[in-house]
Amino acid sequence: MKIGFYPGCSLTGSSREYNESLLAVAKVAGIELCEISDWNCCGSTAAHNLNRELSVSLPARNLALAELEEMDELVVPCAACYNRLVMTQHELAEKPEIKALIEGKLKMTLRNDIRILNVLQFLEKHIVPRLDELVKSPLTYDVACYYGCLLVRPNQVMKDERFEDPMTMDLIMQKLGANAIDWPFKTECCGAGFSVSKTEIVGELSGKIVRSAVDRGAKAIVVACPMCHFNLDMRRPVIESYLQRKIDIPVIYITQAIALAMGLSAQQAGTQRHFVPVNLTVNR
Amino acid sequence: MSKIGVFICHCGENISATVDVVRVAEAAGKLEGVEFSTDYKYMCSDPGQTLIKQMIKEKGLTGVIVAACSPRMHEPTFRKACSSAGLNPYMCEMSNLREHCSWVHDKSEATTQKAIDLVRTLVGKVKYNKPLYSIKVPVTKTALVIGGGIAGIQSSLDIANAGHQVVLVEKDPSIGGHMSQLSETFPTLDCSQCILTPRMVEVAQHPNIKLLTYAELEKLEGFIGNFKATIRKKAKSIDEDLCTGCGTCITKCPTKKIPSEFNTGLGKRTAIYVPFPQAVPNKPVIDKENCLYYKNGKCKICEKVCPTGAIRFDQEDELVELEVGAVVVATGFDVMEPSKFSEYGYGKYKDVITGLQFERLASASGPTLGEIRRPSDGKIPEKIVFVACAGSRDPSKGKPYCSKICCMYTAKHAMLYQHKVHHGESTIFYMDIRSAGKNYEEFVRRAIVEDDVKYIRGRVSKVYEENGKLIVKGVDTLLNAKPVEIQADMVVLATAAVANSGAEELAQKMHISYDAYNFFSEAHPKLKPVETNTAGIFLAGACQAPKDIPETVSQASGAAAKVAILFSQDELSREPVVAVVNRSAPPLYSTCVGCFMCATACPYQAIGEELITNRKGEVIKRVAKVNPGLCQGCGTCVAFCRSKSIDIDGYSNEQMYSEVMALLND
Amino acid sequence: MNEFEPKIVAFVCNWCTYAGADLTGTSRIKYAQNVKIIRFPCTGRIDFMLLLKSFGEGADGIIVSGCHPNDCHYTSGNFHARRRWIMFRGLLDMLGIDVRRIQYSWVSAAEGAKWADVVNTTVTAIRELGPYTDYAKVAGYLEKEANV
Amino acid sequence: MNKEDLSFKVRQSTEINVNECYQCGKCTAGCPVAEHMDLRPSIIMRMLQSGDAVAEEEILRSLSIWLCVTCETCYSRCPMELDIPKIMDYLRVRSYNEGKVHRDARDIVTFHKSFLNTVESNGRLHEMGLILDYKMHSGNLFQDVMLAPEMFSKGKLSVFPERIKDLKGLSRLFKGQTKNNKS
Ligand SMILES: Cc1cc2nc3c(=O)[nH]c(=O)nc-3n(C[C@H](O)[C@H](O)[C@H](O)COP(=O)(O)OP(=O)(O)OC[C@H]3O[C@@H](n4cnc5c(N)ncnc54)[C@H](O)[C@@H]3O)c2cc1C
Ligand SMILES: Cc1cc2nc3c(=O)[nH]c(=O)nc-3n(C[C@H](O)[C@H](O)[C@H](O)COP(=O)(O)OP(=O)(O)OC[C@H]3O[C@@H](n4cnc5c(N)ncnc54)[C@H](O)[C@@H]3O)c2cc1C
Ligand code: SF4
Ligand code: SF4
Ligand code: SF4
Ligand code: SF4
Ligand code: SF4
Ligand code: SF4
Ligand code: SF4
Ligand code: SF4
Repeated sequence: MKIGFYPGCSLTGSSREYNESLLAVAKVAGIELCEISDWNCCGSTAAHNLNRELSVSLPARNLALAELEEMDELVVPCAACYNRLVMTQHELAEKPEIKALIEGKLKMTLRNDIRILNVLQFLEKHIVPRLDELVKSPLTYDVACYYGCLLVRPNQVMKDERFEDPMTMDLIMQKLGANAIDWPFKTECCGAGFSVSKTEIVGELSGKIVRSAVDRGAKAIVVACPMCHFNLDMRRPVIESYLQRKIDIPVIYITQAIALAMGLSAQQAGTQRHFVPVNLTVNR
Repeated sequence: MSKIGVFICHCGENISATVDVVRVAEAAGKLEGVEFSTDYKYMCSDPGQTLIKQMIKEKGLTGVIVAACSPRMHEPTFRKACSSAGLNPYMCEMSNLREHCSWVHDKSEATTQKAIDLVRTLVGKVKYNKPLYSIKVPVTKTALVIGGGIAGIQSSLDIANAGHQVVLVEKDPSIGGHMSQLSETFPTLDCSQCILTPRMVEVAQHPNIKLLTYAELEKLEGFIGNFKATIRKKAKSIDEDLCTGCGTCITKCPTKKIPSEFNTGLGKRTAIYVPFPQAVPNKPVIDKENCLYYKNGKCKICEKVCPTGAIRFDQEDELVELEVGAVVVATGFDVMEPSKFSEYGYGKYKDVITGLQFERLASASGPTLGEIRRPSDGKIPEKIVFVACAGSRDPSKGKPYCSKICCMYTAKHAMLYQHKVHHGESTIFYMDIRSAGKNYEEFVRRAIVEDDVKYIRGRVSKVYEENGKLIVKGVDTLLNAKPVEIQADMVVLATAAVANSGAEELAQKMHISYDAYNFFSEAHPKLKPVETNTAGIFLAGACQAPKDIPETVSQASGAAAKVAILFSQDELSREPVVAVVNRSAPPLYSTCVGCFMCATACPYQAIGEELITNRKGEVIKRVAKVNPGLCQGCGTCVAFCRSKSIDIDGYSNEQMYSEVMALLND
Repeated sequence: MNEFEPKIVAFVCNWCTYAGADLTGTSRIKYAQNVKIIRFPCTGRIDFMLLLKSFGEGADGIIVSGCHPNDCHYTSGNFHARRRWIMFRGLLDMLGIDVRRIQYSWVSAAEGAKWADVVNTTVTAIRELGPYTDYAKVAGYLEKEANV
Repeated sequence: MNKEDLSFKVRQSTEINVNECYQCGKCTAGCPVAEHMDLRPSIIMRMLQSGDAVAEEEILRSLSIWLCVTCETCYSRCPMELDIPKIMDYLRVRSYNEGKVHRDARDIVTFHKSFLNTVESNGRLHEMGLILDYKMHSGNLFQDVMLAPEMFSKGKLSVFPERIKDLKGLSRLFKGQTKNNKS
């Protein structure tokens, strides 16, 4: 099976292991993810903060390229890119005049009908139904599933009934054998794009999240977004200085968790790339 | 040749500000068949009506058109005026220049032209109006009251005390409604049960009231004065005549863990049960869904222990047919299930409860015997947060309207809590305090000033649990929108008051209208607040809109008064808008070909057959015949008849064709 | 140049749409002047020959509006009206009348704003369709029908 | 309504009618950065409603509009479904284009600009390039000194940018866009 794939910039750099683990999982499941050739950056927060047109035109180019390659499903693992692409699709559908303008600049036309899947939607559709056969070494620890903002919001667009208390990741983790704890910070914001420019805010927001997970006994935090990972993992020193306490809970991508449960090595899952060491042999 | 008088009303300035009434009157005067036309400031006023009467006499008018407001407003007024001047009232009609013209258009030539068109159109019709004579129908002097909350109780007692028969139908095993669940009631803080129970008993003992509990309306047919209601009496599985209400069965029933509806899930009940100790009637019913015997054929303990042998496992639902002359609908309301507001954590955290649940906690007869104890561990909460407008005034996930009662009951809850837990702290997050009733504002002020209830203006964004506390994240919009975080032991949501889940279906059974939120619609928001659009069906209480007890009771008495007025007559006169099958001289007798298409279309089974015989008594023709007592004048039969043999008075083919022609040919 | 002002007749029932249109008035919601209401007891009373007659007499468009399904004051009149509407469409086709010239809708007594909407969208739609000019055909059909 | 009002412009550009806000404050109550804001979301809504020119200027010069992380919490919970982040986007673009960016927000803007710079020249984000560009423009030379080497050693940072092939096509998107305004 072939499915379109938009990795986004982070997955080629700071969240390389997300990419690696996703591809590894897909491979085991016999799914080929075809990268859009010559894709570009979606513009992220920078574009929609400073320039409305770029915030639509940059993602639109990728959608147009994907259409050229006749993809009808497109997996976008980065939650921020996913949000930008979906909002762009929404905007293009609602505003024909903007669509025309951008098509002109791109010198490409858009059908605007690609089904965009975030990582959870992709897993639910293509991997979860086969987990029973694919899981080889079930996980045995308590985890806190952290969704962040952009996987579930705005609910006006995402239409998830449980947007305040989403369960998709929790259910997947349970299928992997782990115990997903109930905690109230699943969708609180980690500080997102302020990682570099307002690091102290990230320390505070991410700190509260990490603290709640640890205090409720989680042995790992599971994420599905490079930005969340960056803030919860690499920003651990800022977090610790905000909390005034040392915290060594590792942060893993859901795809890494699946890879590990499928029996792939830590190397294949890419956990050696984390700042906070991933040492998950601890049993419940 | 008709001599029609046309009277154009200014309605103060309501019409004349946008429509050039003088020109309309002029144009009307030139129409064929119009004898006289004029304009006047207030047609419905005394001088206005006198003018009409005078002209009828002076000019010998054969028809009258009042071009003014909606006929739904004043048609009866003007028909009466005509009648008193000796003109058949059905020769008078109204053209709607206000609601359908001046109020919906700006002042312009086109608006005046439309007014002229509307008048001309009606002249086209009235030319063909015929004198009609109202139909007399007898009145069955028994009222059906549906719903046994305080509204239904009050209406039943008032009607019964006026000397008429009442059948009160309640779907639950006991009457009492929500009021029986309340602790103490604002604004006086008197005990709800104490004031309600005597009335419940009075209902049970009143010689004019027949009480059917555990029963629901199945079907309603007929019309004002002459309804036929079918009631389904659900099987209670006991013989009510034998049962003494001793309660032995209840104490012995082994199925004891069913969440009690009366206690809003905070207490438990058995499978054979009375909902609460003061229930009326105080005789149990078996809940078939939970009873072991109905579920798997084993148990029958109740049957064994019953001293009177009253248990009847084989009892079946029973359908009862009733003839009634009027219906009072008093089916009340419900509170919104707040689980879709997942940010408030209802359903996830045991100590996040609804206002109705709080009533049970505060009630002396409740699961905690009136001590405020939180559901999770039975501890007395030291800090309670109340969230007002939970689901109300929220178009996105809840209801856009204000539920009206919650500001008051939330103030009451906080007050009751402060009275019971002196060192406790109560905080209310609110948007506005709506306390516009007699002594209501004073009540709220007392909560704030004397009982130190803390009011914070702002909504709550999220409630979550941490270390056994409920963290409430709110905001104080009066302090520069400062975020406020409170660690509470219990959170009470003032959930929206909503229509009953079965309201829509019930309305459809009775053919009364309901609004976008499934509350039943009154006939006029100000002047007919207890009537529905269906004659003979009245509304009382919270089934019409959220309301508190004083308002409910006033409306219930109002509805009862309307019923009593109706029952003060032995006969009603009905609008003579009924269908007739034409008759002509022999040998044709009628153009009707006896196909009975009309009869299949008639929703009231009003069309039967008539056999036309010759002198020898031989049947020579079979034609349709309308029973004017049953015909409601919908006219469906007319549209169905291919041979144009059936027609309807007041909206005849001749009238309607002429009306359309007049509209389109200026 | 004068814009084409269509003549539109609205056949409405007394209980729902007529009252709904009253509410539009009480709520002071503005709409186009082109539509004129004729009051019927029920949409079930509306004889489709009368609609044809309206076209024959020069109407450019028609609105038929009554209670929502299940809310009919007379139990089922509107249901009959809907059933006949299906047959009527065939007849319109035969006579070459664009079905878009008849707007069929439900407006309850509580839907004042909806009535204004129905009027305005119909006026716009009929304006786009232009004047109806083929009266002769309809008139001919009606005459034949009357002679049967 | 005055066509000069900021709220009118907001309505034109975002189709949001700020008069729908009834000041319940639920947006502020849930906003993760409200504590740090000089003007909290519901206050911004109120100021827009006021049509007061001084208040409008204050909004465009506020730190808040830059602190908003577009987490959409407010929008998801607003009873009136008011899309505040969309309004924030509009206000930021205005503030930026008019050179009214709050001084404590300059780092944020510099970061965004550096971001778009590397995207313009490579088509993709080059994180190393971004950090270097940002350091140069923000003057925060020592920030994150500790992070880069470790990222590098974990294979998370590449020295050379990945470039897309059709940079020319991409440059059409950037043409005439006001990314480089002074702040
Ligand atoms: C938490 C809370 C606190 C309150 N506190 C106060 C207060 O302190 N003071 C005050 O004045 N008001 C108070 N109220 C408001 C008060 O409860 C209502 O005004 C009152 O109950 C309305 O009475 P009702 O008879 O119209 O409706 P209900 O009390 O709802 O009674 C309706 C009855 O009809 C029955 N029924 C429903 N459908 C059918 C059917 N299809 N067939 C047959 N029967 C049917 C129901 O079983 C019920 O018995 C409070 C309300 C709430 C929610
Ligand atoms: C500015 C204003 C605007 C309003 N707008 C609205 C609105 O838009 N919608 C709405 O629903 N309501 C409105 N109201 C409220 C409405 O006016 C009242 O609800 C209504 O008038 C009350 O009617 P009533 O018959 O009880 O009292 P009143 O209208 O006061 O009538 C009492 C009558 O009794 C007579 N009377 C008094 N004492 C004696 C006596 N001793 N002997 C004999 N006769 C006596 C008086 O002369 C008077 O004619 C408004 C009120 C005000 C003040
Ligand atoms: S008759 Fe109707 S329109 Fe005329 S004054 Fe009275 S209320 Fe107004
Ligand atoms: S034991 Fe028999 S008599 Fe007593 S309450 Fe039960 S059914 Fe009635
Ligand atoms: S038969 Fe049913 S109601 Fe009777 S005692 Fe057993 S469980 Fe209870
Ligand atoms: S009565 Fe008060 S609490 Fe209830 S909806 Fe209205 S304003 Fe809100
Ligand atoms: S009245 Fe008309 S429809 Fe009815 S039976 Fe006679 S011909 Fe048929
Ligand atoms: S008008 Fe005709 S269809 Fe309607 S109730 Fe009367 S007889 Fe029946
Ligand atoms: S939540 Fe919505 S309505 Fe409430 S203050 Fe914020 S923007 Fe206004
Ligand atoms: S989108 Fe912005 S304003 Fe809204 S809650 Fe998030 S940070 Fe606050």
